[in-house]
Amino acid sequence: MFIEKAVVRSVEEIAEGIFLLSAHSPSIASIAKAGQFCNIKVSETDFPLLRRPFSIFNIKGDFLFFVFDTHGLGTKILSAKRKNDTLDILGPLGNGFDLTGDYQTAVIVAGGLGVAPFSFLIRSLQDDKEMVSYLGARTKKKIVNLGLKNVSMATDDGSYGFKGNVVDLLKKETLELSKKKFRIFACGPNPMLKELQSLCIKNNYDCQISIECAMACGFGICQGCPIESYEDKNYLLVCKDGPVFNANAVKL
Amino acid sequence: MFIEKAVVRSVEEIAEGIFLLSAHSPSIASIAKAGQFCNIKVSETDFPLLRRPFSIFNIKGDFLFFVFDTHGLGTKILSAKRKNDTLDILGPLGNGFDLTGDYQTAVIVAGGLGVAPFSFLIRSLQDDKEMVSYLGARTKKKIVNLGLKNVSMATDDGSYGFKGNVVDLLKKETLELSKKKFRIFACGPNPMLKELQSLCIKNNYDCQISIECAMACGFGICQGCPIESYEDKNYLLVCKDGPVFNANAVKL
Amino acid sequence: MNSVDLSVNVGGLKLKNPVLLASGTVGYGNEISQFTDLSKLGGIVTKSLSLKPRKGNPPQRIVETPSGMLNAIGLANIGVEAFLKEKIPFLKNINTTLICNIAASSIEEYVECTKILTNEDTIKAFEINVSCPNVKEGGLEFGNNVNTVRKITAEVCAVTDKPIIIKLSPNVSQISEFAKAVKAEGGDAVSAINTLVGTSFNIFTRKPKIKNITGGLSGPAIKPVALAKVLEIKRNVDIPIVGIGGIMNWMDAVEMMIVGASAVQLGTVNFINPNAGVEIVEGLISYCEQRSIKKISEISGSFQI
Amino acid sequence: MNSVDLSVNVGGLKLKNPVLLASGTVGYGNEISQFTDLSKLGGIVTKSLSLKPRKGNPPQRIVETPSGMLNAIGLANIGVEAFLKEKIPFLKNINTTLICNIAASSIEEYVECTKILTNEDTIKAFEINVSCPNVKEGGLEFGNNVNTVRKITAEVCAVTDKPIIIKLSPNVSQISEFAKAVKAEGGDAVSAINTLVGTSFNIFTRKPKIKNITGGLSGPAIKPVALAKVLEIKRNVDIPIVGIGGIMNWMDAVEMMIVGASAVQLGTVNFINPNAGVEIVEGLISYCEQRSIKKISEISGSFQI
Ligand SMILES: Cc1cc2nc3c(=O)[nH]c(=O)nc-3n(C[C@H](O)[C@H](O)[C@H](O)COP(=O)(O)OP(=O)(O)OC[C@H]3O[C@@H](n4cnc5c(N)ncnc54)[C@H](O)[C@@H]3O)c2cc1C
Ligand SMILES: Cc1cc2nc3c(=O)[nH]c(=O)nc-3n(C[C@H](O)[C@H](O)[C@H](O)COP(=O)(O)OP(=O)(O)OC[C@H]3O[C@@H](n4cnc5c(N)ncnc54)[C@H](O)[C@@H]3O)c2cc1C
Ligand SMILES: Cc1cc2nc3c(=O)[nH]c(=O)nc-3n(C[C@H](O)[C@H](O)[C@H](O)COP(=O)(O)O)c2cc1C
Ligand SMILES: Cc1cc2nc3c(=O)[nH]c(=O)nc-3n(C[C@H](O)[C@H](O)[C@H](O)COP(=O)(O)O)c2cc1C
Ligand code: FES
Ligand code: FES
Repeated sequence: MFIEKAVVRSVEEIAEGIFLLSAHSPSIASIAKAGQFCNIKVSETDFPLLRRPFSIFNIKGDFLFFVFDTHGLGTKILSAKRKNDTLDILGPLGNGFDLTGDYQTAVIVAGGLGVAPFSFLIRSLQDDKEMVSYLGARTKKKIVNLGLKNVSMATDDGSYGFKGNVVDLLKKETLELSKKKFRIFACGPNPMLKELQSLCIKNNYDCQISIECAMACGFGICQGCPIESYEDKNYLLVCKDGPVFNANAVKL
Repeated sequence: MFIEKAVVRSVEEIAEGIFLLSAHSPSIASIAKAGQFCNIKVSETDFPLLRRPFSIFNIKGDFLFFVFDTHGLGTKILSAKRKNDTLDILGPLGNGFDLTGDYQTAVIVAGGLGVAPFSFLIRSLQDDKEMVSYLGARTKKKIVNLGLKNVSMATDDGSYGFKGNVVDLLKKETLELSKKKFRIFACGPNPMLKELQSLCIKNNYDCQISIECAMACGFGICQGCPIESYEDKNYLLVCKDGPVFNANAVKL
Repeated sequence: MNSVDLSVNVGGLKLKNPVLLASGTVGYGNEISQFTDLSKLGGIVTKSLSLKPRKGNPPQRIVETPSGMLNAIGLANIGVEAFLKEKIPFLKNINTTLICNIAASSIEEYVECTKILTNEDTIKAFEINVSCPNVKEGGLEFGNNVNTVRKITAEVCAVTDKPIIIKLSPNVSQISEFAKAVKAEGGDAVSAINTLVGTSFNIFTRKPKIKNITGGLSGPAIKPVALAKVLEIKRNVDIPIVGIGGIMNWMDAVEMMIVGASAVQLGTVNFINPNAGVEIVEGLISYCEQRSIKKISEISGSFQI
Repeated sequence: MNSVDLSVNVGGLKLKNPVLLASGTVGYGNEISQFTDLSKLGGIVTKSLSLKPRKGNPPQRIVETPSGMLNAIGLANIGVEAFLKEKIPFLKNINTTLICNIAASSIEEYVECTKILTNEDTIKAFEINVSCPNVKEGGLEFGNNVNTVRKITAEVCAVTDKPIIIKLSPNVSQISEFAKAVKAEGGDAVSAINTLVGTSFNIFTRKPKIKNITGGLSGPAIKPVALAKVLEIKRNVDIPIVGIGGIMNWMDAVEMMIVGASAVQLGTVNFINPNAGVEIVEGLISYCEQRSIKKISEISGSFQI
């Protein structure tokens, strides 16, 4: 884990209000794993005060990539960064996806900017794995489909692909899927993850979910990011014990 | 008085850490007088919270000009503005210099960025006035001599012109000056103004000084900028009753 | 006509909308009227008035802090008499509700000021400032003592028929105890909060940046504290509350009303955006319209806990 | 070797320099040690420990506010026993002073915790948290009551020879009264301030952003309040003070010492810059060097009023 003063190489708007940022951050890039995140200081002043957590979208050589939606002030400031600005990045944080084990097919389920960790995940998967992706978005303009393979799409408003949410889309296809050993990797808004979770628990699917919640430190010192565990009577911490959990391990 | 969303045209570094900013601000430009100031919101967020006061350095057509020294966070942010950024400017504020009356020679005394109001003042003087200027700076690199005429220079470290402060320089020349009817217009750091003030009171010179002090509103509603008056038992307000005062009217 | 009824009633004081400008941040209305249309506001609260003029504290009186500012104006004001003579003529014509804020260094002085001012029709209510952190006498010596607040409330209420709003100090452990005392003595409403005591020093000279040493902290920095104090009062005492502290925009105003305020006051923001009040009124209208809220007063205290 | 003597003595507790990391913002030291060299600090204060493990409050526990943050962690901690077994082995080797912070829901529990922990040599002093705003029992019910603080101080001091620092609540009118009580009962120092009670609501759901409804406000927003509280104690009571609240950099640390602190603690800043402590130590050294200050302790309480 490092605190690295990274140099911004580019910031582009790749969909409505959604940006792709790349920054030269060799130390973090050299050790990061798919599913980990970084906690980024978006300004050089003490305002906004806290860092902002973002999944590592991808890594190419010494460069880190992030995709983000402009949400509030922090992401607005980030979207206004320019080439050669420095960015104070703390990472890599969290435990990432577990890619090891006995499965043939990696099933990616992403809601909205839940696609963020999967470009990197796909690159990290062994070549012998098959891959299918289910991608949901609110509407066509908000679709971010970067680096996914064998994609089926769902939009809430039906403006592209299946009309409805991505978990419903997945449900339609599980029969087909279940011919092979598969593992689901999922990321997206909480309501989507909840629905997916109950599907997986009911059917005993192997599933890893990446979770977002409010964070201050991002590395376990503030206790600000608890999540109820099914196994432990104490809370787990999303930043340190997650952000990736087995779908049956935590209460959403 | 207006709150105007001005569009930045240019920001240039004209001396070490000293910047000249121009902005399209037609409403304020159309009514401003020499010696007035504007209260500028340097960021689009609530941080830093307060506006920052700056003298109107000059006006050309619809454009306002400001010169400023990078002091703390606010001026740093201002120096990083780029063409077409918008700037929220409140002004023109204060009462400006009184140019009317019976004098032949305008004597300008400026310490450091105390030159700020004088470009505009010179343009506003009637053509029949003579002009001499005394300009002080800490060191050569910090000299900002924009638009002044008949300039004598003083630097604290002697790196340019007279070695010492600008009031001492002025004292050397008052004999020459006093052959004509003159009025002093002065602006600069408080210690300089104090010295000048006692010189003027002792010799009964006609002198107007422009004063800086901490301000919140800049237009008389917060009572944050009091200055002791020689005439009134109540405080005067620098923002509303000043920033220009007769040298014998206020206690520095 | 608006489709939203913005009017509110704060302890008998009728306001056309819930947005007021706070004492000490709007002077006596004349300067700020160059930048904003006061008639669009719910009302304005005058700078604290005392019986005799007060010169106020020596400079430096203000300093910026992270997302806030400290002030130690020291209740500089022209006094009740000059106020009536010099300021009322202008205030008669602003077409918004005028609330007079009174600060004093003795209970008698509070009473005396109220007695004199209550005869002036233009004044629709009084806000009694028992919580100025920047003066030696009166101020927090009063505002942090529940018995004094009790007494001031009772005596001031006795000499006027106009609504009395007591402006409470946040520098106490349990602000709701003070609100209870106000209610018990017949006060019509409370306003909360005044500023928090704070200071700031120059690390090179080692001197306080504010001549008075301490000042009152205001601005967005204190908004979470203000919200908690208003919520505490709302959950413990049945008295109308005017919410104050760190409001910068309509969202902050809505938040303050949700936790319990019947009306809000804007302070520090006036220095930065003197038209903020009018913008906030507009923001409240769209908030209500979008949510089909017919009467703005419905959102007061509508928190879901 | 430094040319500046950075060591300080806080009520008998010797520290190699005045920079401590505050309770609840450094866990038990292990995570933050990946980012900073703890041995360069004056010391660290553990997360508040209670007799039995505490699960803490349900999420959401934190929210950002202007120049600050609210937290309602609810004293989540592993309990005294697990602390001794699982955390002390690491803490033995960090080569900086270890201060144990204790929080409890009864006077007996404070005493019991202190009794157990005092046998552990690695622990050099205790900080008694009587001021957590986020728990039902204990917390402010204790910290805002001067008699309870008096009693806790007396009883805790009776069971240990190690220095006792009482961590005071800022949510009171006169913090110096509490410091006086601590001194009278034999407490060795006070630390100030803990967080201010605050809240924040979502204006669309009308629910509190923090599940616990209110939380504790920390960060730069509260620095002016923290400075004023430390100054108030310094001017009224002769007891060493550990200054806490909103310190982000060495200048803030110097300011806190000038108003009276013998040592300082860093809280929220650790979340943003976990190496801040070390940077602040370096900043203090240059500040002293440039001003030919031989001993850092000279600047404590050196304000010029
Ligand atoms: C592990 C993790 C990975 C994430 N990865 C991505 C990503 O790759 N792309 C992306 O667009 N977003 C991601 N998010 C969400 C992202 O952190 C928020 O969108 C961002 O913090 C919003 O900041 P803001 O200042 O723009 O919004 P504001 O609403 O102004 O932020 C106010 C506060 O709320 C917090 N906050 C707001 N929304 C969220 C949220 N959804 N999750 C956590 N905290 C929030 C902020 O961090 C800040 O403290 C991730 C969150 C987590 C926890
Ligand atoms: C009427 C008037 C005219 C001015 N004209 C100019 C000008 O033309 N060019 C120029 O460079 N400067 C001018 N100043 C000073 C300028 O306002 C300050 O340099 C600026 O506010 C510093 O802001 P900062 O955020 O960079 O510094 P910081 O030190 O970070 O500011 C912190 C706070 O202190 C206040 N402050 C700091 N220094 C001063 C100061 N010297 N005077 C008043 N307030 C201060 C700031 O406004 C802010 O509220 C003028 C001041 C006044 C009152
Ligand atoms: C410069 C200044 C002067 C003030 N003067 C008074 C006053 O005279 N009487 C009073 O009751 N409150 C006074 N206040 C307090 C405000 O009315 C208000 O309660 C406080 O600033 C919190 O609101 P804010 O955060 O919106 O500023 C003053 C505040 C400021 C900033
Ligand atoms: C997330 C968080 C958790 C905290 N937990 C504790 C605690 O367990 N015990 C305690 O005494 N103080 C606790 N505090 C208070 C801090 O120690 C400190 O007093 C306060 O945050 C003010 O300092 P700051 O502004 O530098 O953060 C906590 C603060 C934060 C932000
Ligand atoms: S964000 Fe601080 S512990 Fe998880
Ligand atoms: S700066 Fe507000 S009255 Fe002068």
